[in-house]
Amino acid sequence: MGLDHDLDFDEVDTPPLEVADDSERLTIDIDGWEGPLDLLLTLARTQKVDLRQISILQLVEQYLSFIENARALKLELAADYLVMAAWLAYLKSALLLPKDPTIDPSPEELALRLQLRLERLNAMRESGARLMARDRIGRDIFLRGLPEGLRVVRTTAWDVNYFELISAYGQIQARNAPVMHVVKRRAVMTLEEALERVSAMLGQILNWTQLEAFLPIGAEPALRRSALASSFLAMLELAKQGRVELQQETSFAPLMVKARQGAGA
Amino acid sequence: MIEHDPSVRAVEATLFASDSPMTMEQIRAYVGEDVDVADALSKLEQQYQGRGIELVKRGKTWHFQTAADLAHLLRREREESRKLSRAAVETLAIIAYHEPVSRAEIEAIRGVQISKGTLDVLMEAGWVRPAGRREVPGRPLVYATTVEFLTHFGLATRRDLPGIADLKAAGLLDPVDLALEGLQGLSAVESGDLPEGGDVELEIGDESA
Amino acid sequence: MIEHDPSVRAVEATLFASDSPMTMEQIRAYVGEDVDVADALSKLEQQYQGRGIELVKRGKTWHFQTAADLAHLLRREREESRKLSRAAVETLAIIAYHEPVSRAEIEAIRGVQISKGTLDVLMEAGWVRPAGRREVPGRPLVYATTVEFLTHFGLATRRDLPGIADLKAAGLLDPVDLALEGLQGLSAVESGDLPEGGDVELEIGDESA
Repeated sequence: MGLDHDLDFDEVDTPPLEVADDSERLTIDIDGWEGPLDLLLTLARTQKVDLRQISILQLVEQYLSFIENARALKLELAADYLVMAAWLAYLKSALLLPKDPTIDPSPEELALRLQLRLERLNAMRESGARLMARDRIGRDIFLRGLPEGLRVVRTTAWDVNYFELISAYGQIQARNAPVMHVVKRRAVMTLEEALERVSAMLGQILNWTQLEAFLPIGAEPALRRSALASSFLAMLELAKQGRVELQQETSFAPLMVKARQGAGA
Repeated sequence: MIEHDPSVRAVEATLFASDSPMTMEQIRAYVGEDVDVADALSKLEQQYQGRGIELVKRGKTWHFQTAADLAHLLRREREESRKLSRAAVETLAIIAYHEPVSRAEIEAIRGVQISKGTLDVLMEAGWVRPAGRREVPGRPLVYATTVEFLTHFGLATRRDLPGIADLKAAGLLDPVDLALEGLQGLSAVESGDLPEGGDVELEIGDESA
Repeated sequence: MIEHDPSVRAVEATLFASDSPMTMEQIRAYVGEDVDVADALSKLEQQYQGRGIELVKRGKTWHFQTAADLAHLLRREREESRKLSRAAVETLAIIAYHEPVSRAEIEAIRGVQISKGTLDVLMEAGWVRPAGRREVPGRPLVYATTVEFLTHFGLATRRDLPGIADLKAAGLLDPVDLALEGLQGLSAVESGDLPEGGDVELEIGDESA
């Protein structure tokens, strides 16, 4: 981490410090830096080319002395610079004091973190500069200014086969053919049919029998519904004629039918 | 690698990058006073002779352009297959069976109006052509099929088109919904129940008058 | 006058006429199947070596451009005056080298808030675009670079970013926490009691985002 404490400060030639040392000036421009990290990086770069070798302690002292100078000259120094200064002052004292294993995180780790951040910011700053220094299209390098352009002319191949052609004609003909409407017979059982059917069946039925037993077996639902209604009416008619007896225990209970003794036979 | 004349290179790059033809003065403003622009241009002109691009002088301005004999490369044709619309297929079929036939007649047979685009598509495809006018009031244009039409559908003559009786036998006179079912289930022919009356003749009136 | 190879001429004309870089397949679609495009391109590359214009391959696409050493002649003064601010350059670099990256992550690296204008300038230039959201609490928007960015800086892919491989190898593209863990993992055996999971962050500036 390069926390060597005895590097000679005076060897370090820093433009920012020159500004700071220039007591003739009434203001120190901290707007030249984009925040405390930027200032720290500038200070760090004056130490060594390789940020991995910088002395954090030395860096901290440079920052604090810079801020101290700047504060004396410019009272409204931005708050984040002062926050950083306070934090670095703490870091400095922690680094100088005998090691206390109970302090978590250790000052060494804090220092390492600061160093890592500076390395990362520096890497991006250098990458940005390298990016900008590239030969850029539209600035250094030019594409053809007046390209004729390439064109794709689309032609359509219509897709239709012989079968589609003649079947289309067939369908026109079919459309134009006169249409005969046939109304389909609905499956119904008329009252007359029901009367006939029920009368015929009554002879074989001696006990009370449910009305549904008189319906045709295996009929379609539509026919069955019609037969039920017709057969019911037929039963009522037969009851009126005195040929059958009807019985129902409650509403909607099965309707029971029985031939009247000696009536129809 | 050949060592190229710096003046020629400078003029070459300047003309290449410019978005409009340039006069010698305009070129000079870029390449500097100590370049002999006229000399560089004449060298360039020579160097590009016979290449895919050429240096061209028009009036007082210079520019690069694609060699004239390669212009055809810059226009690429791409054929796209597209399904002919139902209206177009029906219209084509009617023209084929009834030609020469007027637009009004086509509409009378189809039972619906046809849009202008439908006939245009068929003519663009090269299958249909205008075939004179009918000498009735209004002198409507009549349409007929072309040789390309016959070629496309593999027909020797229009007489090869199946007659109404053939269509009926093939189940092609089924009403549309049945025919569609038939295409799906291939059962239209067996299903029997075809409506009678396939022998109804088309009444084509002249409705254009 | 030299007789030029028709294949070379055709490829040359096509690339000159195109208003964007082309792949070999795209070129082939114009010049036809019977042209050996690869061979023509390598001949062209040779023929243009040292000229004011050069044939350049970037990734899979080819295009002509002015020679880099002529930049001083052609540089557009007006473009230069709209120089990017340092904040914008750094932000662009961070997005390019770390993408996709959120605003908070950019700010963590730079140690300051980025003003709204900075990202706007980069997006307006067409170099940066929003690239979805990160699925973490707050779902922050993340940013990435565009194809125009690569083109403008003459890069075929992001792998061509200057020094990106070295930065990656040195761990300089990893977040501080990750790098710290790595360093501690190496040295923990000797020093014994380094705290794990260093969640203490430097409070620098206002990282409210």
